[in-house]
Amino acid sequence: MSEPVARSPIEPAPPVLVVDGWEVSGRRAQAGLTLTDCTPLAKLQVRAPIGGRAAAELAVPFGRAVRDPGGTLTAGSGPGEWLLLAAPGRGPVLAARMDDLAARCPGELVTATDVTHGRALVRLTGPPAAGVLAKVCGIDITEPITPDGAAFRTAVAAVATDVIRDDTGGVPSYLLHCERSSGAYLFGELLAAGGEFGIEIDGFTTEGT
Amino acid sequence: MSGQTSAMRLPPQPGEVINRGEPVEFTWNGRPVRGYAGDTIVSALAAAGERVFSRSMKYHRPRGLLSASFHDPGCMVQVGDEPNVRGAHRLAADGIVVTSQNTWPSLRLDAKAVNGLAGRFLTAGFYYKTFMRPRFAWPAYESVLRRFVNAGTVSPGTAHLRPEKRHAHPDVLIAGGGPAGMAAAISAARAGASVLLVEEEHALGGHLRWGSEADLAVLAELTGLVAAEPGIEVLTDAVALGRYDGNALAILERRHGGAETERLIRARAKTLVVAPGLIERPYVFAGNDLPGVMLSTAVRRLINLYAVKPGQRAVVLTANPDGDAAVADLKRVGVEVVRVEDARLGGDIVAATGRAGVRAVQVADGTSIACDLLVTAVGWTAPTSLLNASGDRPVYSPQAARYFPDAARLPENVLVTGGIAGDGSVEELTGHAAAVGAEAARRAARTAAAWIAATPTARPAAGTGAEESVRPIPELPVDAHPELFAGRTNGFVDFSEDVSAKDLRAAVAEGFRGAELAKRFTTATMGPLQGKLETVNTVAVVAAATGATIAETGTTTWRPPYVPVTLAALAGRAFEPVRYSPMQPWHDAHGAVPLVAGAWIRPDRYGDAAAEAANVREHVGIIDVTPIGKLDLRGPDVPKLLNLLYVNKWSKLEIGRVRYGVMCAEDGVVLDDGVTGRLGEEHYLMSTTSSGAATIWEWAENWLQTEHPDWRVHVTPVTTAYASMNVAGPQARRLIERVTKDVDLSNEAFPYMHVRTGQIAGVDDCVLWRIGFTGELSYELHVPAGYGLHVWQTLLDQGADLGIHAFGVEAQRILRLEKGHFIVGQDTDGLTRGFSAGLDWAIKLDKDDFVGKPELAWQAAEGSGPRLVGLQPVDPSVVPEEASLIMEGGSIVGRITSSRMSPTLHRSICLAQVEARLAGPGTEVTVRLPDGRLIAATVMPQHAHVDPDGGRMRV
Amino acid sequence: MRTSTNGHRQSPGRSHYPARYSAAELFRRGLVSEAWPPAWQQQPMKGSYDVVIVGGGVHGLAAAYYLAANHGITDVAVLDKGYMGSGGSGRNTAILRSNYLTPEGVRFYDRSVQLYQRLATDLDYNVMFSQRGHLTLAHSDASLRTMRWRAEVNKVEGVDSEVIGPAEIKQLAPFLDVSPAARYPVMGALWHPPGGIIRHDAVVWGYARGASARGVHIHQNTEVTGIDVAGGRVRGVRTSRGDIATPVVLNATAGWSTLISDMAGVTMPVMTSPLQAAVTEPVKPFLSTVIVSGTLHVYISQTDRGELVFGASVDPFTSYSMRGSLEFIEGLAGHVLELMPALGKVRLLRQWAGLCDMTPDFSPIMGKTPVDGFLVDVGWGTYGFKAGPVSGEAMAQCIASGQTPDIIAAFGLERFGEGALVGEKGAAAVGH
Amino acid sequence: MILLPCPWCGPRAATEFAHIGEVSVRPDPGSATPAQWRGYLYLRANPCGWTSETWYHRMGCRRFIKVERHTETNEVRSATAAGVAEVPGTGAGMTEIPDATAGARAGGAEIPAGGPAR
Repeated sequence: MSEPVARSPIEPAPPVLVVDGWEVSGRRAQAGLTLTDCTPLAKLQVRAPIGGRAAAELAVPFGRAVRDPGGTLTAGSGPGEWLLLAAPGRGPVLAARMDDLAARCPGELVTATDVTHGRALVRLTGPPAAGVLAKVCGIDITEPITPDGAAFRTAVAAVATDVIRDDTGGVPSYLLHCERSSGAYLFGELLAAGGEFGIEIDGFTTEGT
Repeated sequence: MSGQTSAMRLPPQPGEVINRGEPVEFTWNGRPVRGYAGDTIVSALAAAGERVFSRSMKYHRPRGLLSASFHDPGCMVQVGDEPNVRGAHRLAADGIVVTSQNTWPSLRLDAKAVNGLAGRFLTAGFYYKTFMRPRFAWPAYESVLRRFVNAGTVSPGTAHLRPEKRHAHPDVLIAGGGPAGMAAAISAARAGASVLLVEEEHALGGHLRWGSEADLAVLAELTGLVAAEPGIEVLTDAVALGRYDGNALAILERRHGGAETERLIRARAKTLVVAPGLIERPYVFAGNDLPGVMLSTAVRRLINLYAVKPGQRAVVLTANPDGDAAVADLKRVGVEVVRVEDARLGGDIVAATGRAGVRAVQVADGTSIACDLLVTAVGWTAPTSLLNASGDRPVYSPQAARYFPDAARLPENVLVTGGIAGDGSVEELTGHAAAVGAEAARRAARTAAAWIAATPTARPAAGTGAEESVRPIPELPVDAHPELFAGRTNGFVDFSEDVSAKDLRAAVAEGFRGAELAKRFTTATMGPLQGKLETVNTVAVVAAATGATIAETGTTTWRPPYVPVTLAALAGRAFEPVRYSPMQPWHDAHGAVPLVAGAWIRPDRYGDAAAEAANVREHVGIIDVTPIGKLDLRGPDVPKLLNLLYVNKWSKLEIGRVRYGVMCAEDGVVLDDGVTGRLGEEHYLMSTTSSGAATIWEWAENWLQTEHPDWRVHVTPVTTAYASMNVAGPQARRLIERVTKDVDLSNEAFPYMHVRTGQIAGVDDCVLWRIGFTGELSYELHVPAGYGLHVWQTLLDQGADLGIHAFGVEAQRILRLEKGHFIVGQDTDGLTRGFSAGLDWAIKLDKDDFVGKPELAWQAAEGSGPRLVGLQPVDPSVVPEEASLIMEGGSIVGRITSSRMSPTLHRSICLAQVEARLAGPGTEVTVRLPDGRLIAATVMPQHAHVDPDGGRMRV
Repeated sequence: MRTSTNGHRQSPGRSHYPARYSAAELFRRGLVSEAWPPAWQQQPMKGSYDVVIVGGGVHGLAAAYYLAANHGITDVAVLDKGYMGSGGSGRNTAILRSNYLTPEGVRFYDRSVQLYQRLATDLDYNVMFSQRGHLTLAHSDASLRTMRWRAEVNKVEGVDSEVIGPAEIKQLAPFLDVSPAARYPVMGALWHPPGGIIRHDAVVWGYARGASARGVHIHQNTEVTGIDVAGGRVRGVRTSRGDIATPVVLNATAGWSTLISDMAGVTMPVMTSPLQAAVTEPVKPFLSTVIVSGTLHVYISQTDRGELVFGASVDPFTSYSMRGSLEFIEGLAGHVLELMPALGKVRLLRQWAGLCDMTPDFSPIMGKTPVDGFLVDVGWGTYGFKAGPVSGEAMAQCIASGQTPDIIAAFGLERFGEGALVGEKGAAAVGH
Repeated sequence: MILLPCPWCGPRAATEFAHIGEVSVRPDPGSATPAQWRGYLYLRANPCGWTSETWYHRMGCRRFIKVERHTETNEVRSATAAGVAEVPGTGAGMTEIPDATAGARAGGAEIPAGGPAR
């Protein structure tokens, strides 16, 4: 039997590499607007009572996303719902941390579900990123409504998608997170929408995730 | 006509928009025509001396330029495969192929023009009064009528266009880029608003563009100021199609990326400013549709924008300064103005005569004057479309002879300015507009603040001070204007539909005594101009005929879209999400025939479905069942939820067990089914049907959030977190043993209807369910989705010597029918309550509560409804098609819900719904096949045709 | 005198048309320039009528016409708050068919098609019924199965319907994309030759003219503001133009039917939602059949004027708004192009909305109510226009005889209390 | 493009939501008569005016919310969270204007047993 290799729903653009047990694209884009399949990142969905103690300890309100010093991005993805994103393979560590949190909050139902394999995740980066999103999403992608650190769920190309504004070095950047089986479709729609802005696929690396 | 360009082309004009350094050439009915960049198709043709561009709908009368704008009924042409192009708006371009519409054999010699002679018989609505006898003759009449359709043609070869849309969120959206719209935009932008300024013409400026040198100077200044404001986005050749609830506006960009490709912008405006200006109204008199009869704005556009001389000898009817300006323009470019009839002084036009164009005009004093151009300037129509959609009901002013918005009815987020709001000098209009723009910005800021405060992603507004006070908006003067609608002779009210004033009066006389009824009867305003030129004249003629005032008669509603819009622009990319399983690359590579199941694309079969099914019974098969709905359930109150949603009992499900369950809706109708397994103390995994996955998730959330918010349960959809595959057949255990670690697969350790977790093919955290939809020994494997393809391939590799083959949905349907498992929505329908589906064994009426319990209790007591039964035709070779009816005499007493030829039994097998009295085992029923033959079939003791005792699943 | 199909002798409700319509008369009047007389009379409103019908659409006017023509009951007033046909009758997409799913539905709508077939001659008014055939596309095996179910029930009831395959579909409608590569591939269709389109306004006007000629009063711009009920029975109606005493009120409204029934104290299982429609600019005729796709929520026909008329399913929430929505025309256009990709350059000209009273089982509510003398002909969802003639005929018979005719027995209000819903719910989809 | 003021997410296009229907009260399934139960299943107030109804924010927060909407203008005057005492944080859209009339008539209405005679 061969070694298991994990695959994203989005077919990697050649050259194909294996990074952290995942098949990924090794392409390096030069364009000012890029789209990267970040599906290998560990993804954890956490649920806890609205306004409870666990919610207070998580310390990220619904609608905002915060990156901790360890690099884990915690997004308040819904009322009583959080999405944790971290480097590939970190899922069990995050889950253990959530188990600890649950233990500290007796009487509260705090659960964590590893959705690494259940969701697709892509990153759209570049100054025209908002212009791309405006073609596939009805939310006002302007500074006062969705500044850096905004987290919201809405329809993107008719797919329910968590959108997290996570600028990189002052350049607008958005993480888009959807249910796995629609990932290839969403990726294709973003590429199409980015066409007029010269979008290019950029391969996945573990740095800066 | 030859390819010459110059017949009517004037020397350079101060405001001309043509680029004489850039000639363009296209064909018109096969002949070459030259114009300049900036020309419209029709201005280029007019410059070349052409006057007739189409034939009218009913009488095939020659038609020429009337308004020289988008809204010109006589200038509809075919461009390539595009029908109904507005030739007086569409820019001329190199190489386009332009043809006239509705003409045969040619534009000049149109055979159907003989209809004109029959005009006295073809009165409005004549077709309602004839052709009804004999009854069977109508199709013949109809086919003749259809030949008279006045329109362009569609081509089956036109590609499927998918122009992309975009969303916009302007603070202030300004519909109309004339002087008022520009002034409003500048002022709103200076107040800090983001502005989207939308102009229908090819450039900003409105009437200033074809105005005097002074107008051009104002235009230049405003254009510069607009360009200097970074907060203003300008769209030209774009139009607000409609205003919808929530102040949402559909904006159509007609040109994009240098091409004639329409695309849509969905704009959510915090404030809408309506500044569309006014549309010049035609006058109704005999001969008013002859080529050479033009509106004053048309001649001014031709002269000043396109440097085209509209005629040689002109008569002008003027009732306003714009008519006077047209006279001045005509004189300036050397048109002989032989008569000016001033309506303010009692002047009038009685009739125009001619055949292919105006030859003479009879004026008020009875004189007949030879001319080739008749210009009318008799007043204005307010295009109130966006206001109608905002709930406004415009009010008629007899003094100004036009409609005005009813300011009291306008919602807070809609403002008006420009000609639609009043008259006045350019300074007065731009002053009004500037005040409107500032007020629009203020209201938008207030809305923005409220939205920011309500949105959790938003950055809290930085210490806004006291709210700005309301900006006063000055009143615009309203100029007196004579009421001129229909003159003393009969002429066309609706040019597109060939409806005359006489037709409208006849309609009123026949009882159609209101604008709406008369409109419907005559079809006035129903054509491609959507009433822009015709509505007010229609109302005026109906008012006169009924003896009511225009105000009493009201107006017709302007329905969106404001201008016709291509289906491609509306559709856009038409987002249609599709879903694939992780194993799709394998399916593609192995010839899977796709099955479209909602958003999912699944393998229906790879080859012969019956052989795939037989292989499962004989050896082992594997099917991709990823779309099966899967919900991860956590929390101490999960059993309460399961007991509520399912009709059967769940309190005592042990860890490691799975159980089949059925859900009904509150009306007792079967909703969904599936199995739920208990993975841990407070951890369950529920499966649903593929099509029910989203529904059941919402169903569970609905009960939890609205009825039982105190229950501690978390429901997480994990349908695609797992790649799901079912390995079924006598060799299934041998295969699974080869790839599984740490799970004892023996029948004793892991019996039927149990669940285990473990490692498969080197992949951790896999879930194994021992269940049997196919009726065979089978394991349903749920594998972390990223490894789905790996596990699938490994199973096929490791099972090669065991005879493994992949099977598709069709083989699964055969297998499950052999086993007698029903499919919700196929064997049940929208009225099938639990007991009708044969769920007597599952429904536990002794539970305190579950969804649909009362209806099921009453069904149990009454014994009502049909019953689902296993059924076998007496002749084993006949497979009655699904939906074949079961008959008793002439009455329908049931139907076949599923049927197949069983590869295992080599006979036809069915599930059927029959009336309860016929459901007893051994009952013989009569099935009516689609071809009408009647066959006998026998009701079976149970649903299962193969292995009714279930021995094969339990080995 | 002739016998109506319901077995009732036609009473002396003869017409007194001021002018018969025919080609010869059209020609004569054209020659001598003689105007046509009014198609109907404007009568003063009386203080009492034997029957008051609320709603001057095809249902109300047909009921009035058949009351007069079949039963000799002519002391009838038809009230409409707007102009005649201003509600659903003038806002539907004028598609007729009888290929329903249940035997009771098929019989009922088949009777309607029969009446429509002879309506032009019955009413002396060309309603332009064009029986060009009706295709309901199936994009999945489940919907194909439902098509076959409908076809089988239709055949048993003697209605012409059959399931056909993509090749035959392509012949009937060459612009359809029937390739397997389509996003929603066409797997087959229910072909129903008797289906077609009609001129909806003409039906309204024809009935109005026929009713008026038999003595019925039609009061437009007359809004009902209340219904007087005493001792469990109807006594009269109050209107914006005065009160009317009457023992019989028929609620034949659509959209506002719950509001009218509320006035009589009758609560109904009805939810009102807009149904939107749109029409394109004309193009030369290329489509001769009616095309319906339940999966894509769209139906398409081309009028004799060349316009494409589009409809869809009702809006996804309750509302009395008739303003129309952007997402409707966007979705509609997308779905039309999925079916006929070459129509991208055709322009949509106008959109509008009507109101539909949706019942839980996609079937109407007809007949008597717990209030004596208050009858309903409501809950017509998206299929009211198709049923105009048969509903008028049946409600007239119900009023005249005091008995519920068999043909509408399945559609009584009581079925909801009995949990005996009509089986059209069995295959609920877009129903055109 | 109606804008629904989701108490959680802020104003969003109505197309992101599923309309669940008029707020209704579920009778006690143990004691409900057929008339009561079928009234709950089928009868609706269906007012032309203000109504109280449930929407589900399918594309957003996935919460069920209670909305006061005018069925003719589609204007929304309040939207509140279902099953939660209050929305922490923004307090968005929490203004609730009680309206005793909307939805009251159908609430608990019964279908007349047997209906009229045929």
